[in-house]
Amino acid sequence: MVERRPWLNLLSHAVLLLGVAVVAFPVYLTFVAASHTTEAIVQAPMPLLPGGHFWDSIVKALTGQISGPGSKAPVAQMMQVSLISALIIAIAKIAISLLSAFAIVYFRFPFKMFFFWAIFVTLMLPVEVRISPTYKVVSDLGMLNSYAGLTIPLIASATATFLFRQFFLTVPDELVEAARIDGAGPMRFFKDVLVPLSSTSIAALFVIQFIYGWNQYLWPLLVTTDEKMYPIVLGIQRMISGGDAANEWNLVMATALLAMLPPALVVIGMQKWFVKGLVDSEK
Amino acid sequence: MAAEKRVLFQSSWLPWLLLAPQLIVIAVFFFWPAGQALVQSLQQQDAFGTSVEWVGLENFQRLFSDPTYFDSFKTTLVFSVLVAGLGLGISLLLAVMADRIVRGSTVYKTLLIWPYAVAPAVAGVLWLFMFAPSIGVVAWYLRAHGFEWNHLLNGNHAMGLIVMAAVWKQLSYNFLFFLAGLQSIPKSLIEAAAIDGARPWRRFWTIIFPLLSPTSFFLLVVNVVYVFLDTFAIVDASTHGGPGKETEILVYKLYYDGFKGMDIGSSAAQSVVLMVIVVLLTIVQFKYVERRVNY
Amino acid sequence: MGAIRIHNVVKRYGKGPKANQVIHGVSADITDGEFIVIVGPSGCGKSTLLRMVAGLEEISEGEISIGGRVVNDVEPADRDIAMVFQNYALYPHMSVYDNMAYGLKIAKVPKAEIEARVQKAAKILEIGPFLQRTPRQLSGGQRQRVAMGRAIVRQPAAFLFDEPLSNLDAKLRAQTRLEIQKLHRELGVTSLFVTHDQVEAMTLAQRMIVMNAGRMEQIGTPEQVYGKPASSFVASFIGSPPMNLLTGQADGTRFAAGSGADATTLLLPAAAPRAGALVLGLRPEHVEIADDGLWPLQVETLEMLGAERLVHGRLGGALFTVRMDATLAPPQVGQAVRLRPAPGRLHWFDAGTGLRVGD
Amino acid sequence: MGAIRIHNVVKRYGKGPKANQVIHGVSADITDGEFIVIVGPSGCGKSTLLRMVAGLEEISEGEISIGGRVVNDVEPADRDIAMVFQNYALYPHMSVYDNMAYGLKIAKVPKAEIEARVQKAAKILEIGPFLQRTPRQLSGGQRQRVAMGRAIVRQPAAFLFDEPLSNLDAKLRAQTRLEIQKLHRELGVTSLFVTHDQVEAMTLAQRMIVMNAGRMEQIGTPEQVYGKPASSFVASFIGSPPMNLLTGQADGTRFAAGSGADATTLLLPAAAPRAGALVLGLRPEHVEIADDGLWPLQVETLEMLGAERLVHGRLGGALFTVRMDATLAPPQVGQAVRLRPAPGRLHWFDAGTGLRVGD
Amino acid sequence: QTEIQWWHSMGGALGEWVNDQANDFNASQKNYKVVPTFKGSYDQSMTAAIAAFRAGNAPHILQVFEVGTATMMASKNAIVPVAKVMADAGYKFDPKVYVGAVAGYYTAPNGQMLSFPFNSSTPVFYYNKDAFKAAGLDPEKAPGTWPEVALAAAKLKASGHKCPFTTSWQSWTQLESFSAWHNVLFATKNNGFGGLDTRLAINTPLHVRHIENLANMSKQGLFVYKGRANVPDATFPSGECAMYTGSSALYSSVSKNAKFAYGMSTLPYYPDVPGAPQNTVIGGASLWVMAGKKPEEYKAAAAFFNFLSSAEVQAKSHQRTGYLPITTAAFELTDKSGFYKKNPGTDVAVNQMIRKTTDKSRGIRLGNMVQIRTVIDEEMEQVWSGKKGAKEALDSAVTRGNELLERFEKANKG
Ligand SMILES: Nc1ncnc2c1ncn2[C@@H]1O[C@H](COP(=O)(O)OP(=O)(O)OP(=O)(O)O)[C@@H](O)[C@H]1O
Ligand SMILES: Nc1ncnc2c1ncn2[C@@H]1O[C@H](COP(=O)(O)OP(=O)(O)OP(=O)(O)O)[C@@H](O)[C@H]1O
Ligand SMILES: O=P(O)(O)OC[C@H](O)CO
Ligand SMILES: [Mg+2]
Ligand SMILES: [Mg+2]
Repeated sequence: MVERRPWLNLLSHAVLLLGVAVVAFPVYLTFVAASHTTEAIVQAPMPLLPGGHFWDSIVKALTGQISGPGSKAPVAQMMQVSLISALIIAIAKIAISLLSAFAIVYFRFPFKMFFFWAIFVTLMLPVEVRISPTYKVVSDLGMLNSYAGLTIPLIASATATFLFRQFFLTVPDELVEAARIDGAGPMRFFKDVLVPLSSTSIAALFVIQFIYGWNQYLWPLLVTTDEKMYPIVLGIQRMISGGDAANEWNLVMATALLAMLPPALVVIGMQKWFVKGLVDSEK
Repeated sequence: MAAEKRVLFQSSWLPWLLLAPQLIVIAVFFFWPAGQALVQSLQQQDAFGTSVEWVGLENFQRLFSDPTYFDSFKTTLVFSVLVAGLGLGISLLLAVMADRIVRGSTVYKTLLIWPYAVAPAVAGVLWLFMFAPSIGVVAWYLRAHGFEWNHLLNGNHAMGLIVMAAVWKQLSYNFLFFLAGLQSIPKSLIEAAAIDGARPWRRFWTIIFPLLSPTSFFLLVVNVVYVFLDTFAIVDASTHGGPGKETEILVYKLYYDGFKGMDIGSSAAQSVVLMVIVVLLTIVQFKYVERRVNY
Repeated sequence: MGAIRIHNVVKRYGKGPKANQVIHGVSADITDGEFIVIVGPSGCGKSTLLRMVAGLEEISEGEISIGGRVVNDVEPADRDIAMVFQNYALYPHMSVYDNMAYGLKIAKVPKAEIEARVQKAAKILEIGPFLQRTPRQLSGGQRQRVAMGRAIVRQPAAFLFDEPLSNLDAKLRAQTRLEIQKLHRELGVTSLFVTHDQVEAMTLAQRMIVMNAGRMEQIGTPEQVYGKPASSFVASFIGSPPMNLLTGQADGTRFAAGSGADATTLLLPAAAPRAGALVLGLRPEHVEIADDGLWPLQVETLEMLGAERLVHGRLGGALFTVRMDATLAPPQVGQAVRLRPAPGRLHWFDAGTGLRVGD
Repeated sequence: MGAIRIHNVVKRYGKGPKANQVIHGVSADITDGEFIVIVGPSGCGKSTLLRMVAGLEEISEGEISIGGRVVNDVEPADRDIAMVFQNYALYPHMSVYDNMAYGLKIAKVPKAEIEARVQKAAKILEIGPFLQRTPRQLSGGQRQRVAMGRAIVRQPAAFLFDEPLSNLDAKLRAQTRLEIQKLHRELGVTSLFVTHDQVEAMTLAQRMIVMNAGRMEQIGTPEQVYGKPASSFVASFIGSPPMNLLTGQADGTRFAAGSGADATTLLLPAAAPRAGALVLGLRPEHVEIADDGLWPLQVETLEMLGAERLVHGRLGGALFTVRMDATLAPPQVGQAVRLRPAPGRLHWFDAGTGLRVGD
Repeated sequence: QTEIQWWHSMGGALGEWVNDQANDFNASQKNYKVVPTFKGSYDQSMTAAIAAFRAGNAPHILQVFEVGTATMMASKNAIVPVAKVMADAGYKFDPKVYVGAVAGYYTAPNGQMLSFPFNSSTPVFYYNKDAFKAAGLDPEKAPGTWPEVALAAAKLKASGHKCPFTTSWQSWTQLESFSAWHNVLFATKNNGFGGLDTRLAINTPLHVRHIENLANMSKQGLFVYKGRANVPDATFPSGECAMYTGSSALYSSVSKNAKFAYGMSTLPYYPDVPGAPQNTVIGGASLWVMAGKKPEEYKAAAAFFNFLSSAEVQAKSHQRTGYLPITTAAFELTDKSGFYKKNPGTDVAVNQMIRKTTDKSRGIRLGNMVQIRTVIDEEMEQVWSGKKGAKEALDSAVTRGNELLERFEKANKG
């Protein structure tokens, strides 16, 4: 410690605790709301301490016993859709990005720069700004109401390629040389050395992409017409289509909790690699 | 783009094979649709696309002579400045505090990190739920303390609501980067400054803050892009652009005009404008990223 | 004015029973203007001790005073010291000039005087042409000078150096060593210099402190430390190639070195200071290969160093090195040769405590 | 079997007029089992040359053959070589065992044999206990051994080393040097070892190649290179402290060194090989301080190295170092002393080309 | 078996109703199967259907809210008129059996019915009898005129009520229905029935007076704005707001959730306006048949519509949801069953509608109506927050709305 000022430490803790409180409050409230009946919630002000209906609400939400306005698709099924699409998006994106970043960093070929920029341009443009033409493509390919339609268009961006490229550039040249002397060809090097070395980047990307996939809203709204293919974020929106109090807020909030749970678990469970992979490669 | 490997593999076909999946996906689901958007921005169509007419740049002309479009720009700008300013400021404060603490900082990190996982659409719902005029508990307590919260009619309140939701959602991301940035500043620099006689406050402004500037710049761009593109769901879930048009940000307008207003041409033109903005931002950032390696 | 008194200083990291004590009561009196080098192996507590003097670490027990004032509770900035760090710790976003002026600005020194002091330091260190560059645009050696410049301009009562040369390559290190020496001669400021490199320590120190595992093993001039190491640790640590050490049983002029198959009894040129388990030390330059030598050596490797050659072999199972003039004909690898120790050059240490025995 | 022939090798980076030529026609014949060290300052092309032998860089012109086979177009893996890198280039995610076994696995060596070879190498290098660790869990010295182990298991015709010791600290470096020597003696495999550290070069080499700016300045045994440097570059590069070099005009037994106020005329113990502009070289150990010495020296700094002491001063404006026994009484800083050059130890170089003149 | 897709926007209880309709139909015969899919709110499902149509994937039957009517009508190539579908399938289709105000709304100038009226509502007035009692008002007498509403609101406020009056769908209730109710035009060319070159006419003194009135009430806390569209719907059944103008379809929710005595009544009006009250305009939605499907599938759609128009089915739906009966027969059936007697107020909506309509009150049929409603929402919000005067806001709404109308006219002139 550079200086002796205990009050500065106290202040730090105080500020952090305040920050945590503010950050946590909305979610705490969600939990509280899920643990009461709708009647209790609409009585302004709603109670600030948890009530006794939490499991009730969760079970009801999971099994789809929702009678208010909005969708009736059971949350469990929506969560499954979300889970599958998020996994597909994360894994497929990591796979194709690893390959393309490998090609860009480790090979010399004609028009390399052109392709690099072509991929790079897609870096930050989300599907929202080209949504209706994209929809048409998906539909022409007969991918509506399918996991393919729900996921592949969201894979079409370069974030992951870029991240891997940044990481690959930091891999010492000597490793490739050692591998070549050991007799490893490009794919062997890729499989035996590069991919295992990228594990933190892969973990970081997995988190980012999983959450990105899980949180999609506008796109699923468009490409799914079958309630069996509704992801959970859409489900929540559907549940509150009716205005303030007619909603069964307890169930909406239980669903919201369920909707945040898996991505939150992923983030917290993988935070060490996530932060490292993210920060290292953005450098 | 100077970065190159010393040793490169030789093969005339393998790199193409490796690139193929990525190229196919972006060609089919990115470039083709983006090209379509460009084409549509030069057309006027009815809702169902049964009558299509080429109108040249008329959609753009109309857009740029539409005062509400500029209002939307202004709104977006105000929103960006608020979200980026508050978001970066608060997360920097938290990160500095967490960095000071030797033990327990991982606990705080874990407690602060997870809003990253919350979908923007859900974040919008949560904040709306807290501030809804009739049932919102925060709105109720505000009213009980004499503050008439009404984002349905008060544009500032509405802006406040989406700003809070957007900042909340982005806080953890900023925090993580700031903390990592702070932790990568060599301790000896701080010690050198302490020996040079700089007190904590001065140290922060003359040493730490300047050294964080790459991180800050990176986050600034990320936040601006976030505000420009990713906050659609927050607005859609909470204010729907109201009251009046006071929270109608660009993406929301784009979505609204295209999907509710069925004005495909204008919506496509707005897409094109937005794409240009984002590409520019990205390039600026990229140049910067490539340049600051040594810092 | 710049005298530093370290009195029974103890450092513990952590608190309570889990505390990790890394400095076990060190005392030293450094007179004003003296150049002291603290040397010891990695992890022995050198940096910790220095940082306690700087005020960057709290002092768990004991007292440190600088210029007669107890500084235990004084902030680093107010201790009237300057420090040069191993990685230089230059502010990367400031120009060289601003790096040097930073502390003065904070101390509200008038602009004109800052200018004068920085220019003077820049002249001494020959970094005038770089004043407007940022540290990134400098080579390692130039950065090192800037770090020194930053310390000089503050005109402190004492300079503290924490391995300031270890990031330089060998040539530059040798050259900078000479410059630091010259600088000290010119400025005459008390200096505390930490290094783990014994050559650096020997060449720079007026007096050196040899540390081992949080304790001070010896304090003295390089000649004293090299010539009369206070313990077998010091003997092995100071000097390159290191002193040969043989463990065995002494009995008058006989010394039974090694054990089992390797056991050899050596005849001593003079009687051991006492009988019993002792360690016999002999520097490589104090022994020569001679047909009529007293001791046997099995040659294993040769190393040509230019002016001299090292002959490595085994004696009583232990590695044993002989330094010989390169112009002399070397023995063959695998050859058995005989050694003649220089009389009066034998060192004796207690086999248990490692402390010097005899003179 | 493991002879390496380098014939008129040229390396250019880039193509056409912008090409940057970094190796300007180097030739060397290395016999089977020889230990060759390539030494030279940073950027002189040592690594490039080695990497061309390894097959990691294309050869622009000339020919390299290993074991009698021209390998210009052979893949690295098929050249029957093994390489140890400066940063070891261990696969960080594989265990030590897998690091060593990787190349064998790719070559489809039977499992049992891989096991046997790895175990044997591990035993030689004493890394048996670490086989299941990952490189991260090893110290620098241990990593270095693993890198060597990886090379050994391949049983190549030649070992290539690119500064394999430069990441180790001084003690460990000295020790590892000895081990590499021993290893070479045991395995007898042709070795090409690159370093920029002349001590390393001297101690390890059977023959050494001194390079400068892409050219080979001298090839020979350490004794030849040290004793009869082929150029003033080699003279200044090999030896520490380096050879003193004085530029001036020779005329018989008179040598006019320095210019202007510093000009001094020195009497030579023997006549210069020719008259005119020459560089006079004299190693620090070949001169002593003596009241009746021929040459004057103004003492500037002293450095105690343990067994000896360096006296730095100025002669004819140039830095001049004298090495003296530490047990002798040193001169005072600032004192003017006289020097006696050892007869027959003077080296002469052409002032223009730098090439050795005379013998 | 031919399967056809039906996209709708009926959530919750109404969603169950829709599913029941489909199930009943599917059970009633073996040849056809209707598959209902909930596609989100009205605008979301329309968006989705348009995107789907462009991609060649439209559903067979699409539920479109009344404001989308003009858009659908103008897209001649995208839809098939219901009358044609019915005729091709050989069903007798007599527009006369439908309630005039409802059928007229969905009928082309040439008399061809374009879409099938499915769930038509109209705005009605709800009030909280318990709150009235507490405020010293007569709970059995609903305020019939706007001045009475203001008076009642003042009393409610005095009795401590925080939200005496609010409204949902402000454009629909306070301008569109308001115009028809007072027999004035909302837009020229008979509110758009007379051609695409229609323009807004909502800045007349009467409109300005009404909005000014509401603005004053708002300033005094008598009218509390609760948001756009049906967002305020929750505030009445929860008891938060005592008086409410909203869709007749809210009845199902009110009857289920209100824990107080409530009353329903006709919309308030200004007694000094000649011709008031006339009739109100409809809301809700109708079913459109999309183009480009197989003949067999059109047969299925026709069979389904035929099923839906039977008096029994209609009557049951009407009673269950609060939506209007769309055939006179269904109304009479309900009346006979004594439903209206048992559930006082449920006939209000029907009574508001079953009147002879005038050219000014037949309904509203404007292109880009979704955006026009948003424009009106935006301008009204400015009024409620005191940023604009009523006149200024309505003028601006007219100007902005007319631009949208012009654009629609241009895009659909072909
Ligand atoms: N902050 C700390 N907390 C706990 N132990 C520490 C801390 N800092 C140093 N130590 C321990 O104190 C001992 C002395 O460390 P110190 O840095 O003083 O060694 P050193 O002699 O400077 O070594 P080096 O030559 O490697 O710099 C070491 O064992 C180290 O592990
Ligand atoms: N890929 C490359 N492209 C262009 N020039 C290169 C490349 N690699 C090396 N060089 C240049 O070739 C010259 C020799 O480099 P090389 O790495 O062989 O030097 P070195 O003797 O090994 O130096 P060091 O001791 O620093 O490792 C240098 O001037 C270097 O700048
Ligand atoms: O709530 P609904 O179904 O009566 O619909 C209301 C109208 O569509 C408002 O325009
Ligand atoms: Mg240290
Ligand atoms: Mg090199």
